[in-house]
Amino acid sequence: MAELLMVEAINDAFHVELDRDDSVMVMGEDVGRAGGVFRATAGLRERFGDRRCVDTPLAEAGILGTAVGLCMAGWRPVTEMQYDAFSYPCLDQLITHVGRYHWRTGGGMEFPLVIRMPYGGGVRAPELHDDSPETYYVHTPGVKVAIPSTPADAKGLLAAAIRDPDPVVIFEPKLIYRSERCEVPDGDYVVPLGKARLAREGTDVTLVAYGAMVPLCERAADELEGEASVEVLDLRSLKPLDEAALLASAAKTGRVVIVQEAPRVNGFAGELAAILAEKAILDLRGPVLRVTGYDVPYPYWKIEDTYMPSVERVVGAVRKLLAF
Amino acid sequence: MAELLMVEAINDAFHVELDRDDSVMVMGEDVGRAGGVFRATAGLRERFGDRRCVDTPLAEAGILGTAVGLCMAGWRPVTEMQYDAFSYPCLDQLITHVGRYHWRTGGGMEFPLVIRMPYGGGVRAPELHDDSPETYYVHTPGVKVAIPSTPADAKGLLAAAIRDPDPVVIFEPKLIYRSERCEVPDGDYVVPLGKARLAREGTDVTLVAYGAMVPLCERAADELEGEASVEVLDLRSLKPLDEAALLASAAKTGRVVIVQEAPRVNGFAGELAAILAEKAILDLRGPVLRVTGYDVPYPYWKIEDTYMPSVERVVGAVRKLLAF
Amino acid sequence: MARVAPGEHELRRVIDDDREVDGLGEHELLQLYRSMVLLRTYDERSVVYHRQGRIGTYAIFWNHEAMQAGAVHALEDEDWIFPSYRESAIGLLRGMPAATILHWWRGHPAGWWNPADYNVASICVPIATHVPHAVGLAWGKKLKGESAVSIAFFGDGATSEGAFHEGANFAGVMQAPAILFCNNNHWAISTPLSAQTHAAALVDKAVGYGMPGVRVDGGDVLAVFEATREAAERARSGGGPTFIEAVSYRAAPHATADDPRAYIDLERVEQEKRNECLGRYERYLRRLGLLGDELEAEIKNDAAEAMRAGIAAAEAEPEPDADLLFEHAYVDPPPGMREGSDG
Amino acid sequence: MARVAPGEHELRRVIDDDREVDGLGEHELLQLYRSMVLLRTYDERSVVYHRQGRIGTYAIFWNHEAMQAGAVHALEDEDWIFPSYRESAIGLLRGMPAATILHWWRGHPAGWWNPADYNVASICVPIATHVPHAVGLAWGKKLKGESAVSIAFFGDGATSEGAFHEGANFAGVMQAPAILFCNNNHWAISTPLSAQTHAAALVDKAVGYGMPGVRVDGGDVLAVFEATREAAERARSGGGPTFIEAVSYRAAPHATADDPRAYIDLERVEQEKRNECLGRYERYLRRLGLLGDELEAEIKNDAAEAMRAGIAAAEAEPEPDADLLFEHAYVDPPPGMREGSDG
Ligand SMILES: Cc1ncc(C[n+]2csc(CCOP(=O)(O)OP(=O)(O)O)c2C)c(N)n1
Ligand SMILES: Cc1ncc(C[n+]2csc(CCOP(=O)(O)OP(=O)(O)O)c2C)c(N)n1
Ligand SMILES: [Mg+2]
Ligand SMILES: [Mg+2]
Repeated sequence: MAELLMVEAINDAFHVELDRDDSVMVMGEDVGRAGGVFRATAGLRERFGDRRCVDTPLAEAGILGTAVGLCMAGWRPVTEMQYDAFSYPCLDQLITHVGRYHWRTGGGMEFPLVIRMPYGGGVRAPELHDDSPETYYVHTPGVKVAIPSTPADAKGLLAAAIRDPDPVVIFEPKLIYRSERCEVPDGDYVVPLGKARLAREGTDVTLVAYGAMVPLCERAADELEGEASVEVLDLRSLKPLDEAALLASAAKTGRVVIVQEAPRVNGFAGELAAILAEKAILDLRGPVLRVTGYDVPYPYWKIEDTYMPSVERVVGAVRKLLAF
Repeated sequence: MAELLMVEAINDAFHVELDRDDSVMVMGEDVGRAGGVFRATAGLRERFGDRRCVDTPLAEAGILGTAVGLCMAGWRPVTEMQYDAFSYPCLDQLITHVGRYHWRTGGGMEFPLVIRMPYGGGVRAPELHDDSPETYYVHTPGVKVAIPSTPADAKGLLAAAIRDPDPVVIFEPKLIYRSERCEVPDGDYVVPLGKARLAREGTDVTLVAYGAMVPLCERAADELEGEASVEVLDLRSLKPLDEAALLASAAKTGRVVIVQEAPRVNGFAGELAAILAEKAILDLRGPVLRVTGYDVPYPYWKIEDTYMPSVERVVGAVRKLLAF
Repeated sequence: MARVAPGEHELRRVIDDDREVDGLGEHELLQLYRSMVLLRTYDERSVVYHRQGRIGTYAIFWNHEAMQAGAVHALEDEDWIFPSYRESAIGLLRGMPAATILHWWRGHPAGWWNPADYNVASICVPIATHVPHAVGLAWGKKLKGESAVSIAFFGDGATSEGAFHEGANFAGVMQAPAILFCNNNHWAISTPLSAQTHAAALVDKAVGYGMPGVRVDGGDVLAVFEATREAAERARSGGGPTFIEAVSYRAAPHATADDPRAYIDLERVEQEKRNECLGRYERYLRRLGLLGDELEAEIKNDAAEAMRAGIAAAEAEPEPDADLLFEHAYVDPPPGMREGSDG
Repeated sequence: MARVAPGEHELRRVIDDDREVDGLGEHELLQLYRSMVLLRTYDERSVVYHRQGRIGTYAIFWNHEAMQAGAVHALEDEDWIFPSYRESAIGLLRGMPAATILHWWRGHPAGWWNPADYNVASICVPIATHVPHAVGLAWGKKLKGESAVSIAFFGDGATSEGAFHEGANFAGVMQAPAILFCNNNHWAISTPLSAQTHAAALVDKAVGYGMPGVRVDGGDVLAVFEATREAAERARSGGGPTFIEAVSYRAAPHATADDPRAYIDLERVEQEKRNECLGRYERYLRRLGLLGDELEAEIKNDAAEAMRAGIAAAEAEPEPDADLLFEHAYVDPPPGMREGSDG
């Protein structure tokens, strides 16, 4: 086991997966010569050649669209979108083709492509480097979505995505790309899609989160130490969703707060609350609360902390729920 | 009052609004010479000229992107996307610019543009003429969304959208474009955004819907006649949302079924259920149920009826809830 | 100021120049004819079937047969075809049963095929979005050291879409063995070419992608064949992509739901009909002495028979199982996929 | 086969040809110089401010000043400028305070301006997406019978995006009075031009949109001025859009966060630095006898002073009110906009 930053763990996964299966290739803007603007793909071009680690033209729909064709030629392309908000030009290919082509071939052809991108706010960056676009992706049929919150999961989920027969989108929380070194298993390592991780056990209230909101929830749990026993559920995968883990935790604590940094309206936290409203109504001891971003453009970074869910806001929601 | 089909009511709204305000213009594929593939813009080019009713090149991002610039030149462009699924190329402009430009100018400039499109399934059409993409739009900050279910509302909401200072997206249920003639007020007629319509009063259970699902819910209510007193709430506007009407109805009946034809996962019905789980938890007598499309590509039309929410499925959900 | 050398806008022609195409013997010439007749018959019957309520809305390709048959005959079987809705029946030329295509227009799942069975991709409904697919496939084959070429068919309107542009640019940069075949039939539904582009000719776009561009008479099956064969040879031998502009005219409605009288020049349509591509080729074959009344009747009967059999087979197919809704959405479906009724 | 006439690829030059530009007197030549110095000073100081932690990540435009100043001086005040992040400080040339732009890079809301105050649109961060805005504005002005022209600045990488293509095509079709100004600095972060396009020159794209294309030395402020003025005159008089390719070289990192040593040819960079645009223009002005040591020092002092005042003003600005989060998301906000904490 090595101690790695998240972005190093991702790079490690690439080295393992490209070595393991020579139909895997990596493509995107600046992934080759520069090794990616976050260096997630560093060293791949040197080791695997410029045919398996390709600097593409600056065209996100072109990247995803040609990746569809590459699948038809037998490749497993792993595409990078340079930032969350720069993935939007690929949504048309995603919704009209990536999510439907396997179905359209009557199951005859598979499209085992991966889309990965750094996402999320809090990094003091200019406009449009801060979005959390998971809703646009997870709502799209035929597409799976995973979001790691630890270096080990970042490695294992990327490996799972690359080996998965369906298109998988991975959002990587850039806020914690380099925040902490953690133990990451060497070599082959897969974290299966659809299994949540109980980041912390507790009995009074459940915090449900993914990505950069997980360590935030853990800090909120620390803050509440002595006051409440807080369970933190890291979903890791939004589709397939580990509904059993969600419902089990809700049944245990009866109180759920969902934390999401994306804008509130019609965000994924709403889906989770809806599942609870359908399937856990008899377990709930109070309302399902959501701590989220707001229905506003992601702000200038001088005030981004006001936008982002904070320990304070999460603790506030927990206290409100405990007092219900 | 004239008796009009929905698509005629839309055409009527255009005539009134272009006449009323000469900064309003219409643009899109085939909106001019042909008057729109559904004839929603028929007669506008003849009456208002080819500068105010423009056949554009076949390029949805170009349509929405130039509309942003037209706003900066003082126009109020009403864009048409020819079908739901053909609007996806415009999502990048929508999310990165349409929803953010007013904010980006520090409130200095307004972007009073409209995006309208026929949406939804059940019309025996080839692939990609059947989507219900409201989630992609309503999740986007800075953008408002309305969906009429009657000819009068189709006229009034379009007028409201055109006069609104913010970007507004209107989804028009093509399944009921020509299903029924109804009374539509002549001339100036505005249905304000953000006001739901109580399509039917009842006391036992609330069906919440919008667009083509509203008449379906009314048929389900008919079916349940004698068995249960069913309230049908037509939201009309998803953002701004008439939360008060939603909560009032939930408080009255204590039982809510939400009907949406879009795929279930992270659809707008989830947002509605989440609001209920937060704010109506003490009013609910049972789970909040969702009758929706599935997490699959919209199917071949021979079996599309299995995909679409049906009277049977809605009635089944209501019975399940009543028996809870 | 950049501009295309003027001569390049001239259309390549074979039939009207009364030339012959190298390597096309009597057998090949008649095979081409058979293909055109098959497509024409498919198209004309489909319009009737639509009127009879046997199939749904249908995108008519009458007078486009020369482009489709000419191009496909210039390819090898290993080469991949990426059709738009306008080339819905192009699989016929690769042995696909007529029933399959009829099913597609009937909204029946038996109309969905496995592209790998024919090297014919699925029909692409959203304009131009398949251009990057064709380019990606060609690039991927080249990366694997395989020799296959791909061809994408799209219309004049499609050249306005970003997807066309991004795909074409990738083709140039990756030197993908791809053929971008633009059917310039002068209309995108009701939108005339003049409202689609200000370029003097669509072929002028090729230069911006650093690829050769060819302008060909789209009603001349032999000219299309020759241009496509040249492009395929160049692609296969490492010379990269080619843009072909086939100039034609949409002499029929856009689709069965469309009434072009509101926007089209009816005189021009009549003139185009008189010069439609199948008749032109028939007259050429007759001039060469390769086609007589008897053979023509035989070939047309064969095609009519194929269509009779096709519609009969399609209508004999049982109604699809509703559970197909959940088949093939995913290879490995998430557990929640079937939820929709009431949780 | 379509191709551009070879002569068209030559760069228009003024300085190196020791020509003069019609209508540019001593005053105008020195105004141009002042603008370049102001931009250069802004840029060099910003890199320092970034190192000092006073501003965030910053996109350096060193050696791009000739393109920005040359183009803007060729326009009228009524004309609209659509900058990318590479032209973040272009508003300086329209009287925007340096503090405003510094605020933008400090993530402070005081860095957001009303475009109508300067006819300078907001800085566009997503590549090429502002091209349709510039075209829409120009088209809209024309529809209103106004005479304003617009110019969009974008890079070589931007030409690969669908948004560029759709915007350029609209410009041609609508004959919008727009100038598409491509700063071809040969790199898109680490991606060289050769991996961006297979075209012999970016100007070759113009012909596909049916618009004139001009290729100009981007390090020659007078050549840029001349080409832009010609394009603006054509646009204003109803002649439609122009594509300008200004050929330059990115002699600095893409942005403060970038380390180009991993990918760039350092020798070429050194060579470009020796020939950088400000020095070239200074030598020209000195040859004409318009610039001496004293005047140069005075102009550079003025610019340095403006920057000292700018950063002081920026840093004197109070921290923004957090409630600004909810300002201007909508003109007329939906009631739920502020919900986010706990319902
Ligand atoms: C992205 C997208 N936008 C709009 C449409 C609706 N539509 C179907 S066919 C068509 C016109 C296409 O014209 P062209 O590309 O010239 O092809 P043709 O139909 O003439 O073969 C349009 C606008 C679509 N299918 N996809
Ligand atoms: C749509 C989009 N994709 C990716 C990026 C990330 N990005 C920022 S600058 C850049 C390179 C741009 O190169 P070019 O267009 O040549 O302009 P230059 O930076 O050289 O001025 C990239 C890829 C972006 N801003 N927007
Ligand atoms: Mg056409
Ligand atoms: Mg560049």
